[in-house]
Amino acid sequence: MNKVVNNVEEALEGIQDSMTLMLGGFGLCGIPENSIAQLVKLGIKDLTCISNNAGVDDFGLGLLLQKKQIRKMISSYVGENDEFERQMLSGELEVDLIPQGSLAERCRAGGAGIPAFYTPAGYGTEVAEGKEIKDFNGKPHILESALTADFAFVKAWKGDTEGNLIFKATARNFNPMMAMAGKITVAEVEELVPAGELDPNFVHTPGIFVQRIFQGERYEKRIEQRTVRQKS
Amino acid sequence: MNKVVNNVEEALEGIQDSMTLMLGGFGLCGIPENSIAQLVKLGIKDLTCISNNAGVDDFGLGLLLQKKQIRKMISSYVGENDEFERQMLSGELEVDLIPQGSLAERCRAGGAGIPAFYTPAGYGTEVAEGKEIKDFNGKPHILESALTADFAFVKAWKGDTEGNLIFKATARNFNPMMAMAGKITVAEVEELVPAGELDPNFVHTPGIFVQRIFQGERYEKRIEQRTVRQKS
Amino acid sequence: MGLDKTGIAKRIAQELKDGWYVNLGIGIPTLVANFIPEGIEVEFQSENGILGMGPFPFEGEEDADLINAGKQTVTLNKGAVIFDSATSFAMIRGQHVQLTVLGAMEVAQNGDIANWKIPGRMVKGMGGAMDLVASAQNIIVAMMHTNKKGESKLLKQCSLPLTGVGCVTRVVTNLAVLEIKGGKFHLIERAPGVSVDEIIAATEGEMIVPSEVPEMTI
Amino acid sequence: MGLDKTGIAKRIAQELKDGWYVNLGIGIPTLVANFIPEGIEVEFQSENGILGMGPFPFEGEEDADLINAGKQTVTLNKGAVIFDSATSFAMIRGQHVQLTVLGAMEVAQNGDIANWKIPGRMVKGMGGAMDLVASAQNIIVAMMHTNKKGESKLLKQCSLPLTGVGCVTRVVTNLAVLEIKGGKFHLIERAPGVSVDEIIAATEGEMIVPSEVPEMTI
Repeated sequence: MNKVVNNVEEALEGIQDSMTLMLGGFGLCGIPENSIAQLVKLGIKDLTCISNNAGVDDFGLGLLLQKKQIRKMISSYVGENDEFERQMLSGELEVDLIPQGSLAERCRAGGAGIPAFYTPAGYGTEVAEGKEIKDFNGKPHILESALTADFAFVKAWKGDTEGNLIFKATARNFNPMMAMAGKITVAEVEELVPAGELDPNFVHTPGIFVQRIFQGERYEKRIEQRTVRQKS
Repeated sequence: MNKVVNNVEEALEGIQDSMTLMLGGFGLCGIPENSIAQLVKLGIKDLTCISNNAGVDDFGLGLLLQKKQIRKMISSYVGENDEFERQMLSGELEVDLIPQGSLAERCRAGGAGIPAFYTPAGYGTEVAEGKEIKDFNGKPHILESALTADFAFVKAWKGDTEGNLIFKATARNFNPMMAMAGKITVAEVEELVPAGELDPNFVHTPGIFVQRIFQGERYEKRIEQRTVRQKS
Repeated sequence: MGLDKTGIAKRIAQELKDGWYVNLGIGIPTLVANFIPEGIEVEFQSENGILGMGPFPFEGEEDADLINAGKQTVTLNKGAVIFDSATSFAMIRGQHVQLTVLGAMEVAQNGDIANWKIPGRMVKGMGGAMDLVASAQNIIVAMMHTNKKGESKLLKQCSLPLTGVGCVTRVVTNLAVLEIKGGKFHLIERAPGVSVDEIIAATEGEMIVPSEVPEMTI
Repeated sequence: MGLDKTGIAKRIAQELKDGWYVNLGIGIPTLVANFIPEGIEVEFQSENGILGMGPFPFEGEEDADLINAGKQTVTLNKGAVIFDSATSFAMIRGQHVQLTVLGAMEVAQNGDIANWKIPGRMVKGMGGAMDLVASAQNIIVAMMHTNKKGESKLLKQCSLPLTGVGCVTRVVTNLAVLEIKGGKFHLIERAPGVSVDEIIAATEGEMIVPSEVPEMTI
């Protein structure tokens, strides 16, 4: 089942203003750099973006924020971004903050056909406002609903022509769940290989969750906090 | 964090009558053969066993059924077992049949701290009796609760001293979710390797879910339906 | 009368569309894999954890660790992938599998299906059937039109405990292809050599019969 | 007055037990990893997907694809494992992580914690903190006893929006170690050179003070 498209332009065909997008990555680690660049180029706007973070001012989702293409962010943590702060405080940008574990599970649920589940996270906080509460084993839990997206953009280390993906180290993060939850899931990979090259036992995301795949032209892989120690 | 125990006797220490056990495997594929043999040897009884299937008359969970050690089975499919049928029809054995996908998800939920979730599976059938029903997107779903166990027995291909596991082919099946859901999870492996030998990127079950690990003495790996084709 | 099991499988194979992921149940549905139309690529999902399931292994190459949902030894096609049971049913429940083909004991004109339990008889369990029928967009039932006693299996209402409600979209039997919509069976095609009257006689449920009912081409 | 941040981290490290999986928050908690007591083995979980997180890499060996939850470049210890965010929070929510250490702006005597939001100020988000505090059995808060204005951060009731309710089990500050039970702070130890009166003066919430309060040994 060949999922390969020729380039990022083809990969994003059909994307429109006002759509809901998911974007994999944690901080700047494992983000779909090529797809984000193309979103900027296309200039589509009024987007709802579901992403754990919002990039930094001049990289990642920050690039879309600079161009005011995002109407609403659904994230768990949005620090490190001045333009984000400005738009949020001025009311230009709507922000829905979600506990990180609930965000991950809500994406998985969206892909797995589970419309809602109970979690203890956020009980007794403003996150629980307006949500159903139910006790299990004497402990209150809140009902959280599934998240899905018109397009999900994920970034993998290697992928094959069938759309099977493997991720490298912590660049995995939210990518596998978001791949499950996209109506159209676009995977960009550092290396595209023929079907049969990936060991079937060690694929992280089965190709059934991926509709389009392409090899990214260029990965900057910017490091947010370069922390090192000296050789003694 | 060394999880290695010397043998199957040590691995099952503390197990008692009337406990709830989970046992990985699909049919006879990927079942914890050595742990089952030890359960038979210990002769503990009144067990509640959560397992997708119930083995065959003379292998797998069938061995526990022969010795009348099981009081209740929680499974999705229990064919291929005459003794099971006899005990069930005579009322000696209690049986709770659960849709396979709900069984898998309920085990995962048990391990993931999700006390309940909604699924469409079983709506309008006797599986839904007594369960909460709720519509999502115009479609009715039923609320299913998490499953956990006093002991979970899983079987992996390779494991390291930290309890990290990898499975081979379809012997994976229910093992990863059941590993998550055991208060004490015992992993038996075909090959036990030192920490650091498994690629951190390609571990199926992180060692945090495993409390005890040992290398099984012997694997029969019986085939239930040997289907082949001729070389033309 | 009409098609044999292989014929039913061949007819169902014509329903396959390029790019579909397909789950085939045990029995007649399994045979469908042998008749994929030319020029079409589909991938088979086995709910115990395979996508891209291949044919049976050559003799001597069976692997006890590689079986399908029917517990038969199988192989993997190029590009196949293995996953756990939770992920497998995430695919199914999340509607990533485009077509499910399964057998049935009864199908009702509203799309209800019964295929797992006969009261008073040993119950083997529903396996993955309830998840499959509750989730899939396209559900084709492959079965004989009547049971061993000659009674219709296409009913006004199921008499056996249900597996799923209002979910079956098509039925392919030894006699006919029927679509289910608006709470009725719709006769689409008849098996070679089978008359419309024979199908009407074998169908208990309400059935819309067009003036012209083409014969299947197998 | 009392301990510095390193001192707080050292004292918290004494709470570690052999065989524990531990999640350390950003700031003072991160420092705890440097002071694991001899003869004890613990493993650090980073909620972006690492178990067995190691020290920072040597200069020139940083890998942009290998970071911790604070977005810092890190390494993996032998036997480490990588997983996705859903699995990571399955570990946390499922109580497989034995200890969470995190910072706070306020802690109340009933165990409530506030550490993510100040009304009127830019909100960065709760990240994984709400999942962690709602799930962990042992939650130790590492913080200064008072804020920059000298006001107590150990309160009768939190004034800021909550991160979690009734969840904190211990607080280690620059002045003291306190346990929370029965809706009150219990003074367990005082920092070297800090008097019980100083701790009482800096604590707004109700606090049970035993007749003898031992000094920490760091």
